[in-house]
Amino acid sequence: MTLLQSAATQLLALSTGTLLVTAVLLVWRRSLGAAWRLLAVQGVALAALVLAIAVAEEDVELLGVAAIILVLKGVVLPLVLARGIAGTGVAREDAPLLNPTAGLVTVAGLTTVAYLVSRPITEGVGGAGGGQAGPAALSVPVGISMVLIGFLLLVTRRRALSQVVGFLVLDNGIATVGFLTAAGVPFVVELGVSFDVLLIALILAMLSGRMHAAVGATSVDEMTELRD
Amino acid sequence: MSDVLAQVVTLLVLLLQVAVMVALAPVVAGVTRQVRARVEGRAGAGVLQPWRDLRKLLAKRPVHATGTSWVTRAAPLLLVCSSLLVAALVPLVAADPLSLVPDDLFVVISVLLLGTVALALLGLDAGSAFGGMGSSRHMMISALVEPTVLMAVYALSIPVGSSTLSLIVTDRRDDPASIASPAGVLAVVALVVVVLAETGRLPVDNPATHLELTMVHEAMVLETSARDLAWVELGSWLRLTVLLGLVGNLVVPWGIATEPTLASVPLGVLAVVAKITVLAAVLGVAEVAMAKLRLFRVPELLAGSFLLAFLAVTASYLVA
Amino acid sequence: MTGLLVVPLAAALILGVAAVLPTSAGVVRWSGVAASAIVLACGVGLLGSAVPGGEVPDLGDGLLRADALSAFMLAMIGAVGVTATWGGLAPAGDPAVAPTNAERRYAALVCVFLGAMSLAVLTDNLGVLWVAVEATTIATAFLVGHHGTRRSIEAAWKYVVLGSVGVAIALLGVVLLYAAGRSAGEATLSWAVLSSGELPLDPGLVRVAVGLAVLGFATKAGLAPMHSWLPDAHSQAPAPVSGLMSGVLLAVAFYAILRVQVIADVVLGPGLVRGMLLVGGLGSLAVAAALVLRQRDYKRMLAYSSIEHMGLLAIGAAVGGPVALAAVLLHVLGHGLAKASLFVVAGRILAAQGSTRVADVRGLLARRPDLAIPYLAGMAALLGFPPFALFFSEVAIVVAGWQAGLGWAMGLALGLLLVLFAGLARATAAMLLGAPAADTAAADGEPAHAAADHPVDLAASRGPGVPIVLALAVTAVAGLLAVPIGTVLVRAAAAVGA
Amino acid sequence: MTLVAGGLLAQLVLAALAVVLAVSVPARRRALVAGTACATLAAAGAVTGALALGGGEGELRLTGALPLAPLVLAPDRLGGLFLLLAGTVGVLACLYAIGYVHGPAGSRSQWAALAVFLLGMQLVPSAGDVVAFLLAWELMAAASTVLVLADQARNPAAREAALWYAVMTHLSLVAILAGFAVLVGQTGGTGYGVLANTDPASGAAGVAFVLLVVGFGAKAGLVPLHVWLPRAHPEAPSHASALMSAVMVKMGVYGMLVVGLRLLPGGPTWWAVLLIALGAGSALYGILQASVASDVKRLLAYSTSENVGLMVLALGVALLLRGYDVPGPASTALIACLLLVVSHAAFKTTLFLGAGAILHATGERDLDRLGGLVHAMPWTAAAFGVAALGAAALPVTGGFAAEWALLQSLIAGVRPGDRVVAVAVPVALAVIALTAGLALLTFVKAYGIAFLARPRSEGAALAHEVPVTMRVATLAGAVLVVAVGVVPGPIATVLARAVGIAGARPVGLGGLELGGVGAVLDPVALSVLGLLVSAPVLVLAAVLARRRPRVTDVDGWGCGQIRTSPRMQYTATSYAEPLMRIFDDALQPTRDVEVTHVGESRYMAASVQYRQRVDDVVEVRAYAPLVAGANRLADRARGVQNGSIHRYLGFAFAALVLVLVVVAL
Repeated sequence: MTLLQSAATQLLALSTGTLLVTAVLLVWRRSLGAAWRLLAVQGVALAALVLAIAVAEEDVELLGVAAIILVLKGVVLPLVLARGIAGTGVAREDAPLLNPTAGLVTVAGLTTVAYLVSRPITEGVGGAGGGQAGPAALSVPVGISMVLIGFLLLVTRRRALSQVVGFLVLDNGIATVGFLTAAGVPFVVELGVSFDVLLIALILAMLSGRMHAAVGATSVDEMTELRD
Repeated sequence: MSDVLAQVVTLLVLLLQVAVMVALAPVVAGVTRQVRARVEGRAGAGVLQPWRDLRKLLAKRPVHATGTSWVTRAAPLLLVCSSLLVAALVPLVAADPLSLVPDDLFVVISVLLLGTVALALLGLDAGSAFGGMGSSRHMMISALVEPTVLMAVYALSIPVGSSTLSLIVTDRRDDPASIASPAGVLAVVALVVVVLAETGRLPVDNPATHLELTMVHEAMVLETSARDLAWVELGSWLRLTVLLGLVGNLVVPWGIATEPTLASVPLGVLAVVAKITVLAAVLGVAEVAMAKLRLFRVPELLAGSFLLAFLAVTASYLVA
Repeated sequence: MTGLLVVPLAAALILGVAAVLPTSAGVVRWSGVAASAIVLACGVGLLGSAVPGGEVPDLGDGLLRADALSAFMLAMIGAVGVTATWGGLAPAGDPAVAPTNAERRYAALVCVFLGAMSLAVLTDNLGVLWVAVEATTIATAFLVGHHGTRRSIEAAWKYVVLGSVGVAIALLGVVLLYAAGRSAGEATLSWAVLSSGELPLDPGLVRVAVGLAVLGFATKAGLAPMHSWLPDAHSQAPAPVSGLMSGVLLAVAFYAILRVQVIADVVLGPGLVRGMLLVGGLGSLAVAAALVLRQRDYKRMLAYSSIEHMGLLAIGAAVGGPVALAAVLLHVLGHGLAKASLFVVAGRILAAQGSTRVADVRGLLARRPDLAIPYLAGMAALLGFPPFALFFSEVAIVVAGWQAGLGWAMGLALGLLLVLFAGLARATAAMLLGAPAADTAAADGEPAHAAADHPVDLAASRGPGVPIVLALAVTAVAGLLAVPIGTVLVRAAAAVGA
Repeated sequence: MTLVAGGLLAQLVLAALAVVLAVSVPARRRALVAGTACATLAAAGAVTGALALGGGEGELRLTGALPLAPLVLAPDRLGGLFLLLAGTVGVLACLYAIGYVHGPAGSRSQWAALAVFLLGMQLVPSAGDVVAFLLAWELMAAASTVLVLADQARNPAAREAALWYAVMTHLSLVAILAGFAVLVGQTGGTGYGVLANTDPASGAAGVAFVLLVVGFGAKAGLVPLHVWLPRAHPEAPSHASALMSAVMVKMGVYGMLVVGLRLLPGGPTWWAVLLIALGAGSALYGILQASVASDVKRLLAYSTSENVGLMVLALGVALLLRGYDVPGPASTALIACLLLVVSHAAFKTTLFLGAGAILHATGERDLDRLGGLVHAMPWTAAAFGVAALGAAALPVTGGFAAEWALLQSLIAGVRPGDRVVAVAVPVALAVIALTAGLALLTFVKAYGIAFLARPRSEGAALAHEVPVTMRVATLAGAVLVVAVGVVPGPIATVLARAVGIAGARPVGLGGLELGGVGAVLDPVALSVLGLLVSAPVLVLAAVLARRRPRVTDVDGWGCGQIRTSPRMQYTATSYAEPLMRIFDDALQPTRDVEVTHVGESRYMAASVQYRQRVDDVVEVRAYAPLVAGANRLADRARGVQNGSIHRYLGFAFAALVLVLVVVAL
């Protein structure tokens, strides 16, 4: 086990930790300003994770992926979000359906669920010649819990943009799982996925802008005209 | 060849039977009235009065209300014809039916109903209020009578396993126990009730009433006159006579001729005439003792008789 | 033959680009129709080539691959596309006037949509399939929000959030499948390889992956409980888009489920997916039944009927086996065509009435037979009256279900179908029947306000009738044709292991 | 290609032709052209049916798009019988329609629907497998719904009726489909031949039987599934009502016959008991409602419910007695069932066509506003009268022969000692008896009030005899009614062969001898005897008629007062009043009396208004709550889709967590 390898393992642990922490913080913090910064941090951490795996796997293609991720999730998406926030001028997520305390407790619950349900995944990956998926596979629960936490944000936040945040966290979670289990999907697919995510984020930001401009609605609760 | 001959003889006996019944029918009406009169302390018009009435009616010119149709002309004839056919179908003188026209009780009943329907339509045709009233009541009663009749028939035919009257009668004659058996008794009682209802006697209908609102049979024939009325009356009397004869033969099945011989047929005639006359007298006496039921109490009476018939059926299941 | 794999994508792309470039009004108007027609042609061509045992056209080792099922779906996309786009043509404006940007964007997005759908059915790579399905979310998001009214924005928001989240779950599933393949020794997303049964895939992992993938694609397929976006999106989108979404998008998402199901059947056996599909299918039927019974809005009613039919498809897929799967595919075709025509007609009714409320539409049969009769025919098709194809497919699914020992589910489904029938019949009768006289205001309690955001536009209420007639005619005869439909169905069903 | 196969093919072609003509021919000639085309289609059906009934073989196969067994059209003898019925009634109805249709009933869609309807009804008994059967069944249902809607634009009742009908008929389809599916699941085939391999004793067979009985019962109008019948029959154009009531409803009976005799023979006793109970219930309830109905077509509809009840009851008795192997009475009951089918087809057709003629001539359907039509429309009066006799089961009509056979089977079907029979048979007999009595009253009322006495409304007073095609069709129907009654022997023999049993043979001049129970009915001989004994009376009457002509045109007896107005006559409502009182609890009429007094006086009434309405108790008590409950549930369910994206996301989230837990643990 070379030095580089062990460093990679360290980095992997560090980045996964950061990912989870940022996700939790996102549930805790209400300020949208904080939200996009945390999202940026999460993006960087994800990039770091990819880097670590790239090193561990000695996979050059992954380095490119890492770069893309750094740019996309670490910079572009947070900026899109920031612009959206500036556009609507709404700085705070006030009165989410779940207050932070309850939210954090729920997160704890979700994380345990994540750990429970990831067993087959870790076993499945670690089992048959998954190579040094060992440490990576073991941290799969982080990805799963990010997915769940992202979903939680989507369900509980009233502001249009905080729902976007939730969606991005969820997506980061999926990416995390992807890299931890399989060192990412094939490059072409990765490109497509990233492109789609970018577009979705843009559309959501644009729609929330329109929502604000045309309807004057900043909270999705005001959008209940379509009903039975 | 010989059985064709037998059929012809049977036919002749049947025609004789019909003739006897026609001759007897007005007398039966007369007997009941006379007995009533006597019991009530009146002199009475004599048993032949109905015959005189018929002759008088036949001599008159019929009068019809405006807007009446062919029904008014045809119905009386249809009624009397149906009664005649019934008189031919029921085993009264001889229990020896034609092979093609067995004296099937269902057929008998349906022919009777044909007459009933004719009468009901006759009541409606003139378009007067009373005719409709009588017709409606009449149909209501026969609608409720029918189940009882069929039930009674059913009870009577279970021992024989057939609805052929002559078989039933002979069977009862050959084994008198069945007459006294609970099933037999119940069935006959039920049958008597429906005979009274069907022929419009007390306590269901009062043939002697002159108050329109209490009428059933009379109300239907209010618009009928002259020979039409004669046919109607004859027809109704004929029904009464025949049904009384049937009851007589069911209760006292002796004397009826089983094969058409010169010895048995006259005996059969005498027997049935005797039975009918006795029953007519009994009926007369009974009617003095009874009062007419309110129209809407009639269903209760019929329901009662239906119950009897039903019990008869179940009883016959138990004994069989 | 492999050329046919590229043509639809290229055509859609070119036409889409052409629409946004400053081209003539004609190009903009007809681009969608042309794209669908090309897709249809390619689909038919591929079907012709898809002989049993013959080699499957393949390009870029599995990037593009068309077995009989793909070909069938491609043809279906084309047919429904033609119906929706052609039938939905706006009344021809003055060719001199250059089309507005909105019109150009609309045309381009329709082409993109068709291209993405074609890609989804033509690729063998589950990742690409996912990307294509997600791409349709993007395209349709703009189309749903096309009107730019408050309602359409709301619908678009719900659609994008719910849709993309759901599909994201599917991505997780796909990723895990990839992981399974990788740890089994071959890092691939090729459906052909994964479903071949040659890889020693880890059952536990595949179980999780399949569960998530089915759940995710079920969102796009509009199966309960992930269906919530559907009524809003369908009722707010322009009529042709509603038709495309209901007839094509749902079907393609369902196609994805079918593909995943095969992998699951190979690795795990039918249990898991069958259970999920049964729950989803019966749930969809229940939701549709409950909400159709008292539905006041006919576009939403059609949307719920789509949920109903997707539920039926799910049940059919759960039953499995050659009969049920062939029936499912026939149902996909019949439902797509009928529903597309109905949405187009509904769009015209909306243009004529200025309201989507059932109560505002009265005596249509007497006033506008040109709208009422196709609507009635389409409804008859959806309600499963013979000779329409849906009659045969429903009968076959139920019968096959009982043979597969799922009698309880079939009984339940039939009961719900009866309720749905009552609801749909009641609403349809209320719309079509009655006196031509304007007794509407008197007839219904609420004042018949023509909803403000729907201007009455009689010109737009008269559109081409040919596509509708064609679509319904095909639906009517499809169930009776052993050749070619029957053979095609059997081959396509065989492609997914039946 | 055998004759039968050719006939089947011909029907398909002719149906297509008829539809094309109906759509293409201009309104002026449409009735004649389309009507003729439809009549030809029906005639082809009748011929094919006769061939199949005579034992002709032949089948058409069609392979559909789905990998199921091919659709088979191959009528057996029983199917041939019903095909013959459908065709014959169809010819009469089409002939009638040529003169009858006017206004919306003569539109393109109506004629096209009539053609499809005929085809559907003729294919149902021809079908040889499940899918073909269901296909024809649905064609029949869809087309008949269109026919019910003929007058929808002007008449809200027609819309409501059509909706009820559509839903109930779909219920029937769903139940039948489920029932067949169970059998297919058992045997693995869709052909009747294969389905017959089911073991009747198995539980699945029981489920299938119940489902099928429900499905066919809903179509046959068995209580409590009859609610569509009294709504749809009055609203449809009369030729359509005739077809629906005389043929379409019978297809339900046909289905039960197929199930009971061909697919699941020898089922357990409770099947028979179920049929008997259903039949008895329908017969009683139907005739009760009919006896108090005053809308003539509603009356006829309920009477249909009654007659179908009797048929099902007869079938039940047959199955029951088979179970106790008393072959004679069992086969007699079966023959009675088929005789009922045939005779009912004849007289109900005539009655509905007659009712249509009344409607055509007077614009009235309400008996309370009719009267005196016998003068204006003697032909219709005669035909209606004969058919009414048939409906009242009086000699010498088919109705009588059928009921007589049924009673004979019950009389002979006595099995002392067996409890089921000991209860079922007497009860069945009692029901039949009461039904017969009420039917008598009902049809005396219908005929007497409509045709006799004096007109009760303007329309009735201005009535006129109807066009010749209508008259011909109606009279032809009446002739059939009598024919079945006069020569029951040969007919019953053919019917018995149609279900492959012995037990009936002709005797004398068209008489019927039921070998199984040793009973003879020879209507011809009966009539001859009747004429013979009544000859003197008739002669005397004739003589007197010449000697003493009648005096007419005097006022009727008005209780002493001279002027009597038609309004003083009994109406249908008052005619049934005594019955209404007796069966008050069963019918539960809603009455309300409004008395307006003179000034302050509490004793002097200026006017008294009395209203009485009889609703269908079953509908009010069973269906109304059901519908209300469903609507309430649906309204509550709207909350699921309340527009809040949080709730929607919540559903998705819950689903995700659930799936994760399920797949991972």
